[in-house]
Amino acid sequence: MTLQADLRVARGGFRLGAELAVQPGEVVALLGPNGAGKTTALRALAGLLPLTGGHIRLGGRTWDAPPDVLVPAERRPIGVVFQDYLLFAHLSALENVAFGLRARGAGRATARAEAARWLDRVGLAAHAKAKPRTLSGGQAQRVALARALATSPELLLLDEPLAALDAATRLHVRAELGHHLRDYPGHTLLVTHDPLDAMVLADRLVVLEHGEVVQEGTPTEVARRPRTSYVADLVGLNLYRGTAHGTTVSLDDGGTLTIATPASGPVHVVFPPTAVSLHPEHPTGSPRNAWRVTVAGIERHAHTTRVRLDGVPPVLADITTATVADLRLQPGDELWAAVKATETHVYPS
Amino acid sequence: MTLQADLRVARGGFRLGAELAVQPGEVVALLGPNGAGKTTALRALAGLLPLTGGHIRLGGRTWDAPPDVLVPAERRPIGVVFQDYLLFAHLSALENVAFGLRARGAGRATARAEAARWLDRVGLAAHAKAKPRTLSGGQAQRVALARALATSPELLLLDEPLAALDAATRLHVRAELGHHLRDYPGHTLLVTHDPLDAMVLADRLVVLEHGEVVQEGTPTEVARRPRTSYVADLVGLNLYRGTAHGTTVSLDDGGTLTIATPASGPVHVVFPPTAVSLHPEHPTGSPRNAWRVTVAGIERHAHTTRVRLDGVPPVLADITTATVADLRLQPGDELWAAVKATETHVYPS
Amino acid sequence: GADSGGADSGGAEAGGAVAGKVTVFAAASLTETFTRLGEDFEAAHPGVEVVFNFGGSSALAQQIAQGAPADVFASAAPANMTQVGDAGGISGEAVTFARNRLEIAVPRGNPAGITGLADFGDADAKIALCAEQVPCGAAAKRAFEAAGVTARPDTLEQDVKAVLTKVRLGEVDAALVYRTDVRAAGGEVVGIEFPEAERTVNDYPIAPLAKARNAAGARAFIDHVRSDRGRAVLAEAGFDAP
Amino acid sequence: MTSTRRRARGRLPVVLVLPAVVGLAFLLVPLVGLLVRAPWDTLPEQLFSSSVGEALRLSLVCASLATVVCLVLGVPLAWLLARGDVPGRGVLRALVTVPLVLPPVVGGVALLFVLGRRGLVGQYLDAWFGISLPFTTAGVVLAEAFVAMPFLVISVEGALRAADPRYEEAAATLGASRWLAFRRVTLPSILPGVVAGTVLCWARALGEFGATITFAGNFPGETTTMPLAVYLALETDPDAAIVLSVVLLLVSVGVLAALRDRWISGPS
Amino acid sequence: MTSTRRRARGRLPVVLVLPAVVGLAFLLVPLVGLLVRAPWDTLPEQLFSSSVGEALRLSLVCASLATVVCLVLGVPLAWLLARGDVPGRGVLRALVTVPLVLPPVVGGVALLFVLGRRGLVGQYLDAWFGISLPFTTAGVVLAEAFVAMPFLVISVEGALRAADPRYEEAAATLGASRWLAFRRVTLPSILPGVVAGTVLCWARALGEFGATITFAGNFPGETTTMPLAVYLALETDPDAAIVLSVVLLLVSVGVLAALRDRWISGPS
Ligand SMILES: Nc1ncnc2c1ncn2[C@@H]1O[C@H](COP(=O)(O)OP(=O)(O)OP(=O)(O)O)[C@@H](O)[C@H]1O
Ligand SMILES: Nc1ncnc2c1ncn2[C@@H]1O[C@H](COP(=O)(O)OP(=O)(O)OP(=O)(O)O)[C@@H](O)[C@H]1O
Ligand SMILES: [Mg+2]
Ligand SMILES: [Mg+2]
Repeated sequence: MTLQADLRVARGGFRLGAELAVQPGEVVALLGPNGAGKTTALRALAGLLPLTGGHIRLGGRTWDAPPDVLVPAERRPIGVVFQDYLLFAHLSALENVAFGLRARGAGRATARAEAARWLDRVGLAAHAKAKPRTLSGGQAQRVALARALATSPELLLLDEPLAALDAATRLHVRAELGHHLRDYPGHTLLVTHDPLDAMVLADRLVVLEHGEVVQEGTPTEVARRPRTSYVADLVGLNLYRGTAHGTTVSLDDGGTLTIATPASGPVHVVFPPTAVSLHPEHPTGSPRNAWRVTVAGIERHAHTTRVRLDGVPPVLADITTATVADLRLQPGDELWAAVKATETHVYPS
Repeated sequence: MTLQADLRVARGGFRLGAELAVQPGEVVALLGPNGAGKTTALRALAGLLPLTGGHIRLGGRTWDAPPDVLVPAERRPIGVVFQDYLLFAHLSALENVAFGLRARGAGRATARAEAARWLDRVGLAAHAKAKPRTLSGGQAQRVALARALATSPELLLLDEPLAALDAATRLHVRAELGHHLRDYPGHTLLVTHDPLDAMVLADRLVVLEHGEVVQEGTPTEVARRPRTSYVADLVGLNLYRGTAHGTTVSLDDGGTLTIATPASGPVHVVFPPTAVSLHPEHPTGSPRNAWRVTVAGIERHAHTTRVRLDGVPPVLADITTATVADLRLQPGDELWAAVKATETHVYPS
Repeated sequence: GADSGGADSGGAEAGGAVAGKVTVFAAASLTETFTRLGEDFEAAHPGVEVVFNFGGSSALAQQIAQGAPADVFASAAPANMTQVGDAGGISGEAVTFARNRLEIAVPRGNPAGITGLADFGDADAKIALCAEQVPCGAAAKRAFEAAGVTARPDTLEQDVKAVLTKVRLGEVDAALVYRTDVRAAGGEVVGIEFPEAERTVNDYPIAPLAKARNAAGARAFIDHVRSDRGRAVLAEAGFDAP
Repeated sequence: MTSTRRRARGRLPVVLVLPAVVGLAFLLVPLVGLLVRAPWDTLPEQLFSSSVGEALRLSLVCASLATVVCLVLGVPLAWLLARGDVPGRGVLRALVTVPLVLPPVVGGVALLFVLGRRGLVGQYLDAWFGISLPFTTAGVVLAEAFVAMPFLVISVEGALRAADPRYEEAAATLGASRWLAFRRVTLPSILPGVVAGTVLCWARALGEFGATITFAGNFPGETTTMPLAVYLALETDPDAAIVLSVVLLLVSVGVLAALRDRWISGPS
Repeated sequence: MTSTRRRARGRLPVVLVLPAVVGLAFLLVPLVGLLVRAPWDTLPEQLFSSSVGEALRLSLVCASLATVVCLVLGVPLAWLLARGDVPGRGVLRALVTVPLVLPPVVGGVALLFVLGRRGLVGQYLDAWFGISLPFTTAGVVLAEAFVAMPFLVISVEGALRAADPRYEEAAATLGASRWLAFRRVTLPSILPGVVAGTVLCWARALGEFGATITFAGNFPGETTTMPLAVYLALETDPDAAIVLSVVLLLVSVGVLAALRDRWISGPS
């Protein structure tokens, strides 16, 4: 009972062409920049957008295979959380959640009781009678989540289910969702922008860019070996593509890096921002890589500060707040960035 | 020209009562859990919801002071990004952005040129002619952002402006927004759930819970001295409230902690999850605090793993992936948690 | 019971066979008179119910052609009766039971000082006439031809009541309407007789219908209309005897 | 909660208020004219005459039944025109408006052609079931429904087109058939449009005259509705006709004012 | 793009399609009856007679002008009823439907009471400006507008109530006055409702008979519109009347089918 999908959709000027497979019980996160086609893929799986090519199969059943087969959305055992919720404005939160159960044949009382349980699980028992317009953004999304989960679908499609939640609720709902997804025997496809959500909740990541799959793998694999700058940004790594000759890599966009393990041919080089140290003068110690950079931006986080540096190559550095104070960092300052060769990670591209 | 607001609004069963002051050029982030009243406060400032008490003043002008004064929204020099965008469906992205300029009297050509510049800044020059329905969620939000910024308002109100953006775009738009906000002489109020957005963009944080301000201060202050568990969660700290007698604090919810600097009376104790070490047996070394805990949940992040632990008190621990493998951590495992007294931070509550 | 005479006893004779419901399709201009005659008829024939369907003569003719359940048709114009007759809709002959003639109608006070048909050629006066397609319009045309006047109407109404409304409200200075209409309008409209009215007489035919469910009742009602009592009621409303 | 001076959304713009007031005056001043000229002394007499009461009752009953018929047939029709993938929708949509353009008397004639005792369909109804619709109260309902239905269909179709179809999609992903989605999601969300259409439909049915008198005739107690009574009164006593119209007006305004506020405030 | 067998949203539900088809039949079969019974051989003769052409032209012109009047006055009125904080909205809303319920002939009388030569307002128009509306083409336009405006107002009001007012709020925060917000944000978003109302209004004006003949009279070339011509033809030659009706129908269906598709496909 694997979900096998070869999604080909043309939509205006945009073309999606992506193959996806989801095992029972598996949670696949679909990541990608805005406009990559994540929602489009999700709509095709939900049956809201007929494929123009390819197929969708779950186990022995074909859901979509142009030009012959098309199972309509209401006859696919799915649950969807939409990016903008789409709660029914005239129904209360409870009735929204009960809707799917009723539509699938549950009695009124059963459906309401089950819906109440679900609202409780997402922490909204107190708002059962509220109309969606009187709910705050985050409350609305939790109702949408409960509504999709309540019908125990075989394929769960989540379009950024946690985006509007506050930090505390997010932790809570993420844990709750993770809990449910672990126990859940069905297939889950989760669209998200938040690397944390993806890492925490998903067994496998599929990264989509411009309608195509650019990388796939377990969260650890993807985190360790990003293949595009989007993925590198996502997992918070510095990523470069270049050509290796022994321990020297000439980067495609200029600059060279020294690496620890010899390699040859086209490679990716990554290292975390924490591996970058900053110095007012050319550093003299162990780091094998040192180059001139200019401060482009400073972002203070709670416990560290991230500095964006222009140079050849450009780089992100995470340093302590104390260091920022020591160096009196200002945008425009000229500095030296240093990275130990042993901190770099290299893999063929 | 300070924005002085004493916001009192009754809305259904919900009551907002919050005082806010924003200096020119200052960016204040309004944080709070779902349903805390952030959007309500923002609507009152925008003039979309008349106050039932209190007042709103900007410089010498009174915008709202029941029962006498109420300046309507269209005559307040404001810019608003709504939580669900509210882009005009029949206008193209460019026309959406040009709308405010036209409404404030700019000529057609000027407005369009200026709007095109703004679209370009948010990276959507290529979608200028697209109708909102054909934009992806994140693209739509960027148009909304450009639309609000384009009129150079005196008071900028942002309701989760970055929530739907993907990681790379978010970085880009956040930096862009930060850049604009720094140069921007007006007053900015930013509603967000993302502590990072708040820390990076805001000069001051105001935390709202149940319609009331529970904490206020610079990001660093708030991050170091959270006053509620919501804020602690937000900044990723373990927070406890208790009563200190010398270096011992009896926690209100059970358990005791040993602290480094003697104190007395009601205090807050905080320490970061990275300060927590986990041990299969009672640790014997330096840590002054050690207690039995049970693994409640494990979240793998890119480079660390966060473990939720039940115990007296419950605690969050960030440990390396290697440690997880060493300890073969599973939910339900019993362990010892240890925290060095010197890692705790104590302040009066 | 106050009536006496041959016609009435003839009615009583037929009354023995009369029972049930008699459905009468009658021109709208007969509303008042026929309603009264119907009440009389019911009083004279206990157990009999007269049901009226008042409407435009042409609409009634259409309805009869489409199989409407009517026993009697009383038309305001011979043409509509002929239409029904040609389609085989009437049993026997239609008879004329009343006549009407045109009169000049002017608003109270006669603001334009209308005296005769000649004033209808005055371009300044507001004039309303019936359209030529309807009987009162055809009659008016005959009158003008006889008088040698070229009328300059401002409006050609679809029925005489519409003309009358405009006179009552003072929208027009003069119009040609039936005498019965002037009579019905009370003091709000003043009627002026004119010599050519002789040429404008319009016959009202009545006939029992071929598909009548109550043929005896139909006969009896027609007899009642043509009785002295019937004539008296019609005369009171301004109709001429045939 | 707030004093009337405090409006959340600025002053009403003159460019809108001026034509609105002119429009209102245009609609209402003629009624004022009617009220001024109506011979009020005859009102009580008219009002309590049994024939007027009968006509009024019949009018209200027939208009309401016709409205029910229109709702049952018209709302699905509107949905089909707005959402169904039927070929030639543009022409169908235009055809639906035809009974609007047809002079009502001709509409009545057309109904007679079809449903009359000798009509295309009516002859079989008569022969097989002994049902004859013209000149009965049912005929009145049919004639009114025929004339009034387009109003409902077009209003509801407009509302459906303005509604966001993604809510129906959301319902589909929850397992709702199109019928369920229509009933529980679409219909409630377009309720204001349906109410508007229903009001138009009912009002039009209540005022219907030409098709009714042609198709159903003018039999007191059976098919004589208020407009027909007004027509007859115009023949005999024009002042009475005005009083009757005023009665019809007052009743309909009363009914609409009472009902609409309940309908509208109820679900929203 | 996809073959017709592949529908994104399942089969059309019988519960909706069945009544929809019955409703369609109910509206269309009488027209078929008309077409079947129409004496087609006289059609060309009628069609090319100058008086018919004149009446048809006059009908189209007057109905279109009346629709413009209704749009200009009625859309703001609908907005006032839906959004303005005017007291007594419920009653106002019901009053606006009154011209619907009023038998058209009485409506014409009411107009005469007000705008006639001796009317409340008309006497001054006549005395001061020498303007006399009855018996003129302008009178036809007014009478049609009076009868047709409620259709527009009620449809548009329904659409306004269904529209999300938060978009107007968004416009306000961008500095748009209520008028600008109405014009540039609200109006485009309720366009389907406005189109529906316009169609109803135009069609009603085109078919208007009673108020027109009462207020404006019947003079060929000046006030004789098609419905008046049809009515008079019914008196002498019912067959000709049917042919005229069919002509009116075909023209209106043609105009509506052509226009609506353009209006609707344009902005959405
Ligand atoms: N109805 C439509 N017509 C034409 N193009 C569309 C339509 N809907 C989406 N698109 C285009 O398809 C592309 C993919 O959109 P999609 O909504 O799938 O992106 P996404 O990956 O979900 O982005 P986001 O993270 O911002 O939600 C975008 O470029 C968008 O402009
Ligand atoms: N129109 C309304 N009528 C009644 N209650 C409302 C209305 N709108 C919001 N509320 C209530 O007011 C409270 C505050 O809502 P608000 O939208 O201000 O929250 P928020 O802080 O913006 O939350 P979120 O982060 O989820 O957007 C909530 O409890 C909500 O249920
Ligand atoms: Mg998306
Ligand atoms: Mg909010």
